[in-house]
Amino acid sequence: MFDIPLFPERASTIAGEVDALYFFLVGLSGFFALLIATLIVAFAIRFRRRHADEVGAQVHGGLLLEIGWTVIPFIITMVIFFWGAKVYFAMANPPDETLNIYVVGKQWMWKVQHVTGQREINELHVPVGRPVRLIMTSEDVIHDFSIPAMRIKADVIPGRFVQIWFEPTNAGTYQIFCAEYCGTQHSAMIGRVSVMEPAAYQAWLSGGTAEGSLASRGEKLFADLACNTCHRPDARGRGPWLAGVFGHSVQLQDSSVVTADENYLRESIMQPAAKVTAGFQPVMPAFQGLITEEQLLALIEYVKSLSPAEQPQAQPAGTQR
Amino acid sequence: MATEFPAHHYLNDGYGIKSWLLTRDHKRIALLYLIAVTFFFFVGGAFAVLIRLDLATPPGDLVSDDTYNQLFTMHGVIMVFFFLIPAIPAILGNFLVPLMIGAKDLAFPKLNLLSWYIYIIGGLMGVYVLLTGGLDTGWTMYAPFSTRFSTTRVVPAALAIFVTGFSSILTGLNFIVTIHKMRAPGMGWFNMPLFLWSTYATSLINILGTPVIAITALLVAVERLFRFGFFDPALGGDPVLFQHLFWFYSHPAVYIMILPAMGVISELVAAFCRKPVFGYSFVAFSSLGIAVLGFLVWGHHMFVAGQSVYASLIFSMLSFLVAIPSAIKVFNWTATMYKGSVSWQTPMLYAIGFIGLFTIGGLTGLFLASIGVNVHVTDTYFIIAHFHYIMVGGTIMGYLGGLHYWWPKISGRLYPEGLSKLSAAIIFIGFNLTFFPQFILGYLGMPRRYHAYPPEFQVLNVLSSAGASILGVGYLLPMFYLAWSLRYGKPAGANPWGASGLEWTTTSPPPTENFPVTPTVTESPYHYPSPVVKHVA
Amino acid sequence: MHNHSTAHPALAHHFDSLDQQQEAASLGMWVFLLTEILFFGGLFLVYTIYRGWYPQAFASASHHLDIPLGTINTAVLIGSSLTMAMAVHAAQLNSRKGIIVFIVLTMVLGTVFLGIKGLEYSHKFHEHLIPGLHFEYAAAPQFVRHAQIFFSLYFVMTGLHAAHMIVGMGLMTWMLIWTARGVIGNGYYSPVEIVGLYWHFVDIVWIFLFPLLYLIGRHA
Amino acid sequence: MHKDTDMAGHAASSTHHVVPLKIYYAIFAILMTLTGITVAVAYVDLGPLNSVVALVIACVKALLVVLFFMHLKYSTRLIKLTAIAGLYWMIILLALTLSDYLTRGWGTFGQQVAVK
Repeated sequence: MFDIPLFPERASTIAGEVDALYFFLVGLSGFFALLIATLIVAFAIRFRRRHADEVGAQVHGGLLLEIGWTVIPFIITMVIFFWGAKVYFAMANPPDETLNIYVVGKQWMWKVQHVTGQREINELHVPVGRPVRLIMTSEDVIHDFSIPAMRIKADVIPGRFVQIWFEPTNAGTYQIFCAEYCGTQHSAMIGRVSVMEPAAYQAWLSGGTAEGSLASRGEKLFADLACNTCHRPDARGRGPWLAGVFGHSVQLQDSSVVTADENYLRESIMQPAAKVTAGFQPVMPAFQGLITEEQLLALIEYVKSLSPAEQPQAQPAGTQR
Repeated sequence: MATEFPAHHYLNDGYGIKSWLLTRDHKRIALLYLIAVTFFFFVGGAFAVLIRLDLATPPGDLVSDDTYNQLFTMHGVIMVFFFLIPAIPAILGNFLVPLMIGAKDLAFPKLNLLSWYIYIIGGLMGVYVLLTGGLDTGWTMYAPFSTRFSTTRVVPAALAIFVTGFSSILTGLNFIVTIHKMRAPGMGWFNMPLFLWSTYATSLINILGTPVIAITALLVAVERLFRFGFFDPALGGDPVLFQHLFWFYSHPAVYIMILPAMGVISELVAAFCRKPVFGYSFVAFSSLGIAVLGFLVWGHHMFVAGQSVYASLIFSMLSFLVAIPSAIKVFNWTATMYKGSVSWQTPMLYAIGFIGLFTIGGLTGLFLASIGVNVHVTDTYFIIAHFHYIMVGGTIMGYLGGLHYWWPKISGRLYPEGLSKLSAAIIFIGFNLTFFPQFILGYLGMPRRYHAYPPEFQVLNVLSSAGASILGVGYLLPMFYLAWSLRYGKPAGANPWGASGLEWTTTSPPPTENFPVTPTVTESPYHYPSPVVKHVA
Repeated sequence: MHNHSTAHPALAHHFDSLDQQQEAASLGMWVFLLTEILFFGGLFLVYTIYRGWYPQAFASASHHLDIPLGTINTAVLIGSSLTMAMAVHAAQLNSRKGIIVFIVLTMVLGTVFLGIKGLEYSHKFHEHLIPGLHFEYAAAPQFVRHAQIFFSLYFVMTGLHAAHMIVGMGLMTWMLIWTARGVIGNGYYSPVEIVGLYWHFVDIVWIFLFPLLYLIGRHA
Repeated sequence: MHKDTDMAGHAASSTHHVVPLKIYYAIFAILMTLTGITVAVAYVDLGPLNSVVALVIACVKALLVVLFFMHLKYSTRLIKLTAIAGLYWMIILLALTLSDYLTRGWGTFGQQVAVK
């Protein structure tokens, strides 16, 4: 009964940095709150009114004091700002090598899609000690993927990808919450992260899936949807060949340049007319509403898997052709 | 010795229902607001009690999840739009602005009455929403949930917000023009009571921010009704744009709620220490500073919302700047108490409570302005605790303190001192018990707007629920004893507190024209001993 | 100009002088226009964001608006601003006849504007350009989605603008009655002046709406 | 019977200034000319400058209406300040929102993928 948690578990590399700033702020707040409380209580007692006609000293102010309590708070707040910005910088910047996992939120569940093909619902398995990058979107309303033990959180927005990353430090299971109100069963949109030792994680991975990797599913879809009639390596393609596109810059019709990240690929599939590659006509149909978010993920993962040197071939485990 | 009740005053200047519903007297309109706002306060409060009762157990056994969602939504909508925003400006502001500047009325009395009717129409639309299916979008009404997915009465609710907005715009407009154009001879800007500075700053926010929420609510209604694309990604819109528009108003709206309370506290501290407010001009300009800076910080509500990281940094830094004028106020109030003649009468207890609770609310704001910590605590109970420390610990303490302080002026009678002290103490204890545990819950990660929660959070939630029931009792008491005092309270006399300020120079209750002759001001508003009638008791 | 000791019939009880009353009214209207700037400001913000996101769709959709009609309407509305200014001028000179003539002229021009606007709306209806309702965009099907955002903005912006004009014309009717009854005149004309301020503001909104909605990418 | 420290004084009060009709006619003529120019210029390809020119012309027109038709030129400092405040807050709304939209494409800090 008296096992009341007062402080959250700490399970990621960033958690310690967030907590350090938090403790600093708690100390600072405690100091100023006590200072003010002590002063007002002390003044209220020391200078209490002793007879009905008494008046206070007719003091109007003091410039030095005013400057003091303007400048000192300014300095303190700027210190907190830079500290907070530094922590945020680390939070927003994933390392170069990450384990990428896709997350799709929908009313009211979290669908997790691993690149290796495993799918989970309201569960997320990750290994200890490896930075994990979650690439997330929503099928309907705004959700928010929050893991308090990792001190990370991000709104999951329909129509685009957002990403967060964390590096788990301790094996164990931790709560996932939906932190942005999303309708009737908002509070039921919860799940668990299972952080596993690397060996256990490998074992879990090899539990495998019959469907093959995400990229291989994407490759099949690429053919089923007849994408490959236009997006082909030879010169007869009416669309650009996609190998090596991901992560590089693309020149558009209006001669502006964009970087082909996940959001660009999403837009180019869902609403191809929005950003047309230079030298091509806006002839591709919009797939908005025609494919699911999960099919979209498969297609994107397939495009990402196409490396420039090679012929079309799904990357990690292209088993089904 | 016995104080006589004046023979003619605004309350007995006509008795019929028409003399109230068609009145143009700012004091009567203030009372009309008092009745309507009190009604909504208790409706919103009843929802709060139900929310806390439901949260006493982890699965939320009292109501269903849909009902729960409607409860917190209607609690938010009613408390924000129908209680906190109008409370101090429309009741105390309406009553006091002309009295404090020595005018006969506001610049536009008919417009003032119109504001009240608009408020009532908006309120009736809110009641209509309540009775015909409710609203479950949260008071924030985020798209695309509100514009497509919710099955509740979003359109009438959005229109209710649209309509009610014009009430606060017109009230703000009235105050601005009145303060500029209607001051008594000798009443320069720096002879004005600080309550007027904060009312002026509040009015600025009202007229500059409210139109943006009005147009946003309208766009939500249009998108939902006609499938016009503005915010829904399925139509090519950006839901984050809704949040920008929403918070452009709704962050400054926090200052609409707290600034008037700060003005009240300045008056209370001066009156109950019988001392000029320390650093008058700093306190005055900090109100304007908050109003202006308050418009530059809305993005701190959106650090995890998909906003660009660079914008987040800008908003984070600007947010810290708002802390400074708030700190200036707190330090100056504290300094005012030094060498004062500190009375422990009820309004001063509220003022002391305000300073303490607002300090905590303000300091926890630093946690939220700091992006690194904000990411972890945003959308959790930490936020709930923080803004209730500002809204309830700040605004409601200020409102009740002001209501007690000016009650003798409004009603002409004294309220029972012992009972009022007791209720102030109950409110202070109940408040802290309700909301302090929520800071801990928030850092633990408990998300807001959760109908069911993991069992390990139960103890803290039960504490909070227990506090809420104490708080509820604390709020009911004043309603009864203030009503009781209307008939049985001792006549107050013109200046029961021995306070300075023009409003204490006229009778209690004041005559319809406020002052028999237009006063001429020669001194600062906080000149002690009060040049006017001494304390008689 | 005014004799303070004999109260002007239009002087309200809570003001000390007619000057004070007229200044308060004028400031009140300017403060209200401040509100209006931010009201339309929200719409201009939405416009800015989506035009930045979908420049080609906006240019394409803008081609479906009728420049001759838009230009005529701009001229009509500027003309009505002129007549409104002249109505205020007449009021300043205490010419009741002038007030009535110029306000009626302003209302006629306002009606012409709304008539043309209605004509344009009906064209859009027949061309299936109402978003959310049988929207068809065969000319450039790749822009069908984002052109709807343009037309959503077009209808809301011009619709709210038209609503403001209708309110303004209602106020002008009131001014006509007050002038005919003799409330306005004898040095009291601030109601006409503030209605004028409102009308000019509505004109300014259109001055921005016209190029932003009608004149995008016309050279292409 | 009132004091207003932030007013220039009653002499400049808008309620007393009568603008000669000639000025109104001149402003009307300029506004019509500018309307013509803005339409004509829309058909000339100026690249990204088309929008800029259209907006500059619109701003000039609005300024003329405000200064002369709305008598701002002859109004008190307080009213001028009111008009400027509207502009200022509108700029805040646009600029801070655009600070998000214009930098979203930059990705996270230093995350920009190497070009080419």
